[in-house]
Amino acid sequence: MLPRDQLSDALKLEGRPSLVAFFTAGYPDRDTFLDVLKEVCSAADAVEIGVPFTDPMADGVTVQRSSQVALENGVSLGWIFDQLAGRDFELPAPVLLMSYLNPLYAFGFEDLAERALETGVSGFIVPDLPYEESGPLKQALDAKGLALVQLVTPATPKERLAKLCSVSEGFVYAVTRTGITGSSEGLPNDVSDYLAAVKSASSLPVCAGFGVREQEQVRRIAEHADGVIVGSALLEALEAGRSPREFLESLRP
Amino acid sequence: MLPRDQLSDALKLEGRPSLVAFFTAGYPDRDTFLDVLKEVCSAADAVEIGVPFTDPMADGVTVQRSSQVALENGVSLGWIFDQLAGRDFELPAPVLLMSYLNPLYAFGFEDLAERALETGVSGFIVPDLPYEESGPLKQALDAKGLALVQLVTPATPKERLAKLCSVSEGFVYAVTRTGITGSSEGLPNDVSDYLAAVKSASSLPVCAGFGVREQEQVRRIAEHADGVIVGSALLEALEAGRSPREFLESLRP
Amino acid sequence: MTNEDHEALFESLLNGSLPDDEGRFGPFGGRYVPETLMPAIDRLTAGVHRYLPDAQFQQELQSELKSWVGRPTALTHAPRLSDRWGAEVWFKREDLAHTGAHKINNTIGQALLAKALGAQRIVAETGAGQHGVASAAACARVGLPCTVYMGEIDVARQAPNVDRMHRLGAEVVPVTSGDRTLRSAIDEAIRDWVSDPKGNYYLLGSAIGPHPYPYLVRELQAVIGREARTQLLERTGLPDAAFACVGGGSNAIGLFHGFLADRSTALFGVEAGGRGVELGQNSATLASGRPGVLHGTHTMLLYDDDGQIQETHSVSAGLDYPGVGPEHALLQLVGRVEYVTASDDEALAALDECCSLEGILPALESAHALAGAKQWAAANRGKRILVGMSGRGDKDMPILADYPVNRSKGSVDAAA
Amino acid sequence: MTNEDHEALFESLLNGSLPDDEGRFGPFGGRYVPETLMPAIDRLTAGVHRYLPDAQFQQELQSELKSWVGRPTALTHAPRLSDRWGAEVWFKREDLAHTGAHKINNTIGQALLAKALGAQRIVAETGAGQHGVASAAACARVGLPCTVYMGEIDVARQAPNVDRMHRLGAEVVPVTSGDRTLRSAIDEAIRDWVSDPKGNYYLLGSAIGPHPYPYLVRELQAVIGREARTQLLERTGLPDAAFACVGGGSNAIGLFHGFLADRSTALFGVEAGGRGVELGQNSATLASGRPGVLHGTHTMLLYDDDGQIQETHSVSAGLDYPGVGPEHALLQLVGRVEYVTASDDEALAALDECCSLEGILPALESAHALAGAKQWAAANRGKRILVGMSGRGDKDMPILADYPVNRSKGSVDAAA
Ligand SMILES: Cc1ncc(COP(=O)(O)O)c(C=O)c1O
Ligand SMILES: Cc1ncc(COP(=O)(O)O)c(C=O)c1O
Repeated sequence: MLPRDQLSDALKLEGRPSLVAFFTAGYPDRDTFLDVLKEVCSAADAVEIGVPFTDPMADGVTVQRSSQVALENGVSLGWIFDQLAGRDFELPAPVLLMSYLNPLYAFGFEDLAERALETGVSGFIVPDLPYEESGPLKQALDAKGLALVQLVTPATPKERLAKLCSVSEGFVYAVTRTGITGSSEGLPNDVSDYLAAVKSASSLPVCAGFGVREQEQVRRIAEHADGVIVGSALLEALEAGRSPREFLESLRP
Repeated sequence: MLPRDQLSDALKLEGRPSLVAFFTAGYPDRDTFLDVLKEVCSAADAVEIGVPFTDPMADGVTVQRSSQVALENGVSLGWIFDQLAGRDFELPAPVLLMSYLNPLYAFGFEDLAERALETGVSGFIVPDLPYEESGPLKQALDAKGLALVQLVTPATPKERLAKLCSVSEGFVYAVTRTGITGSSEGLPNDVSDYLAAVKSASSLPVCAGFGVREQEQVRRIAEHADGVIVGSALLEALEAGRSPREFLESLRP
Repeated sequence: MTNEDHEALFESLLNGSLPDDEGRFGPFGGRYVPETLMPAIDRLTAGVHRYLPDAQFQQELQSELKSWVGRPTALTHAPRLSDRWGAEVWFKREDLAHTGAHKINNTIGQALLAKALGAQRIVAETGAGQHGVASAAACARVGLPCTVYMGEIDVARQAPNVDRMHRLGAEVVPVTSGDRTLRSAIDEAIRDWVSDPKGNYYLLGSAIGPHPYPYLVRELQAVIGREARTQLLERTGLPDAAFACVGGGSNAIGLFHGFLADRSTALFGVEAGGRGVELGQNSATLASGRPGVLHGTHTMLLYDDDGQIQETHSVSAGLDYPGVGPEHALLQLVGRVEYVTASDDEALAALDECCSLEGILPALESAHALAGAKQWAAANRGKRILVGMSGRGDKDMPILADYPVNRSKGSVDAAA
Repeated sequence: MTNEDHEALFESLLNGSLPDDEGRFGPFGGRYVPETLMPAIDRLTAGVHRYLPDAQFQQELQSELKSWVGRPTALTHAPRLSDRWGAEVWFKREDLAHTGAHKINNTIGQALLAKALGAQRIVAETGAGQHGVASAAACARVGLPCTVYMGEIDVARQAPNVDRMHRLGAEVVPVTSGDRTLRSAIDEAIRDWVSDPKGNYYLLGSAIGPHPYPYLVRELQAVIGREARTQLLERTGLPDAAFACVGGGSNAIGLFHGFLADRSTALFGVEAGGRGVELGQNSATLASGRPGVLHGTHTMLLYDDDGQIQETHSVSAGLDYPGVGPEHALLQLVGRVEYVTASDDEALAALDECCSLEGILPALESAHALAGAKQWAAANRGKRILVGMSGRGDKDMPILADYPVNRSKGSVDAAA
């Protein structure tokens, strides 16, 4: 099975919402990266590893902070691949890389796909790469069966939503609100209608994220979507020294 | 004899240069004004009493300072007249008032001439009143026989020099250098030629001033002029607590 | 004087026979300077008569005005302020002229004249610093060294301009005598001038001082009113009223001269009302002064019963002067221009209103003209009003720091 | 790519087929934005195509440019600098435009567009503060509230502009993340924009960012080159070379566009050489960068081997940016424009030379264009040179305080 299909399979669960966990590689410490990964992998249904970038323009303060610390810790895309290659455990859940485009661009798309496949990465989420600009990266990833996940948002017009859902791979990332990651404003009132619309446009699993912090939110999202994505809240748990597994499990309804 | 003629008589001496002394009324102290006047009068051949003004634009730092202190001491033109009127001694030398125009203008030219005559003032020197603008004041002073002294300078063209010398009254004030009062740069090299030219244009006594501080300068000026005018140096002597008489006598060759 | 006398005087002004050869505007004007300066004044007067009408000089001047100063300056319609005031408001934008105020019209003209007259060095005074900056710039442009006298109080309150003068190569001398503002700076500049009347050229910054300065400066600033009139006629029509702030009076005389003959245009000079009507609390020379002699001219002044010049106050350094140009004294006397006042507070409020409604930050001086116009507009609905925007307010930022913007006046609420 | 490919690309640019529908200038450009912004970008693109060619919109824009901004700005001959350099030097005077730089051409255009598109609020970033001031002014003029993001380092080094923004009613938000200069301010402005892409209008200040900004900003700034060309033809003839400083590249693209088809005019973009050629010591993106993606566009960038954007340095805040407009990347690729650098020291020296010889205080950004022109003039005697004077230096006084004028360079000695 292609990595991208493994990914969608892992997220389409019967009876319970799937949980996608995001954390920034090498945050808070560089040395504990694999430990954290292992633990998160064991509690989540899929994991997004954040590649730090100097200009995370779609992210709120928590991800910005983690990104900056990771960079100061010497984390880079190459280092992440090396770590993944050198791990001594199986990954119980599929792993994606979440990265702004420039670090991927600098790495080179061919090399990127090659190395991702080698190290067990299933796909990519690139917040500053709308579908229209994704051609060259998508081509390289497709050649290796890797997913390029598309994002949709409440502002996405109907036709465009259909289009994005049809070209996404692995799953559809449904952003729950306009704005940046890490919001603490809760879910918008009309989130149900929105998720229902995404769901009906998509044959892939739909996972919803941006600002998910509580079990109650997970429950509401699960009424319409296949899974939830948790990022800033997980980083904050890590910062507070909480066990990531415990935190993630506390979210499951 | 008219006051202005008494003035010119007092300054045309045989055998020695005349000495015209300037000091600011009420400086350094208001209370000692008449004492200083009495002493200066006894050592000089004529006295210029400075009327303080807020904007002494033709004067150097010494006169500016004295003017400002006198104003702070409450000195005004009216006060000066009152002091002169109330004095209990004769004036052994003629007295002039040296004033910028605005205090005279504010007093009113008719009243000014009247009051000057009453209080024994022989004439006026007005540094910001060139001949062309002097009509109204001159008319009022003429009516009382009071002098309006004209100034000439090294920059004055020949024709104008002749004109100014012919309309001056009391004496001709020959400014020795371009610039403001109180200079310490000594006399210009060509002062002799200049004074000779003024002298030959004038039937009145010629007194030279601006920056005269030493006996040696007095000697040089006396070769061509009838007298010297000493101002800033006298003020500085007063500031230093020296006797004005002693200082003035030290200047006489 | 009778009404007919006034009318006759005004006619003489209109037909160019004033100032006369003695530099008189009727009872005002003249040349009250130390004898040492008389030859220099005569040379300058001859130079003015020789060069101002000279075709080549004018060509050079016009070329500098156009290509270096940036003339013609814009005429701006102010739609949102118009709505607010119930009027049709137009600005003549001297704030867009090089160095940020009308002062440059005068300094480049005089710098060219100084060069033609063979001067070796320029001496200038400054209050708000605008004339100092404009002098420094013009001197650099024509290649003459420049020394600027500035009262130490003004040095402090107009710091950005001091730095600009330095950068433009001028020497700035802080004046610590007298009232340590514009008036003392003029005293000091004159002292410097007197020290070498032949080599020095005194570049006076307003329509004040001995003849021929009030005439010379007026002629150099008249371009403001000339342009404004042409521009208004092209775009709308003659104004019902025109407003300019009056310190020494150069921007005002320059603006007014374009409209003197247009009797249908009421002219208003706005003086600094400062903190109130008491002597020392304002700089409202024409509104509350009396005739006297200062800095070489017979004009309206603020002085006490002993003839001592009064310290003045205005939040705006460029208006903080106890005298005024003699031509304004005449225009007041004959009734052609009405002189009113705007207080510090009124000027500050007008400044903020102009910022938030029109996106233009006026100089504090110019804000007085705005405030005067606003008062008048309130009593005269629906009129066409021209306001002389004599300069920009960048230089005033240090002072404005003491007067924070009232946020509720911002553009959001303002739209309501 | 072959030379023919380059020539074909350049022809497409000349005949208006670039940027294409995807916002590509050949290999550069595009729209690399979060999905949340795509509908806003589409609406903006439609708005640009609807309003920019619209007669009524253009009439309104031209009227604001003429009467509020003060266009056309002057073309100034610089005779003393010409003598010194052995060249015929001309300045295009954007420093005379309202608020003191070319930035206003863009902000008033975009503010009118935002209004036409029904935006409720304007968000902008700023580096030197000029774009912030110009945004604040334009927003006040059209009556929209304005929030400006500014790196806290820039807030400190361009303090006068911060005060001006406040006064003009804008909210200024100091950015403490990232490199705390222009780049982080853009990140932050985008974050704000994303929060309400429909109500917010992002008023980007240079020819950078996602399509349609590089096109929109270029169209709004092209007035610079258009005017300069007409003015030069009226007064002398086409220049042999034209110089403009390049930060994001808006004033440069605006100037260059007037002359792209004039092959006899060599075009030079001058980047900030800062303290030296090492990564981090300059902001010379085109001179030493490589292709990459930042702030929504594929262009030349300064980044390390991991793809991380580099901190940059320039004494001039407005050039202190690691990217550049995609159209410049194309113009470099096809060889129509040559991109050179001027160091901090060269720019400072050029600034002082311009002050003391021409009485014009340029912005530190513009001083880079001067320095580039000076270098070229030294190797090419007797040529006609146009320099884009993108802004005035008043805003730079706090920085210049660290670099006292070398008195011996003043106008006196300079004349020798
Ligand atoms: C902007 C501005 N307006 C007005 C004035 C007042 O001068 P005047 O009355 O001569 O126009 C000044 C003086 O500095 C000024 O800077
Ligand atoms: C005066 C001036 N020139 C140039 C620039 C650089 O911007 P751009 O390269 O977009 O013209 C700036 C930016 O703030 C500026 O203020």
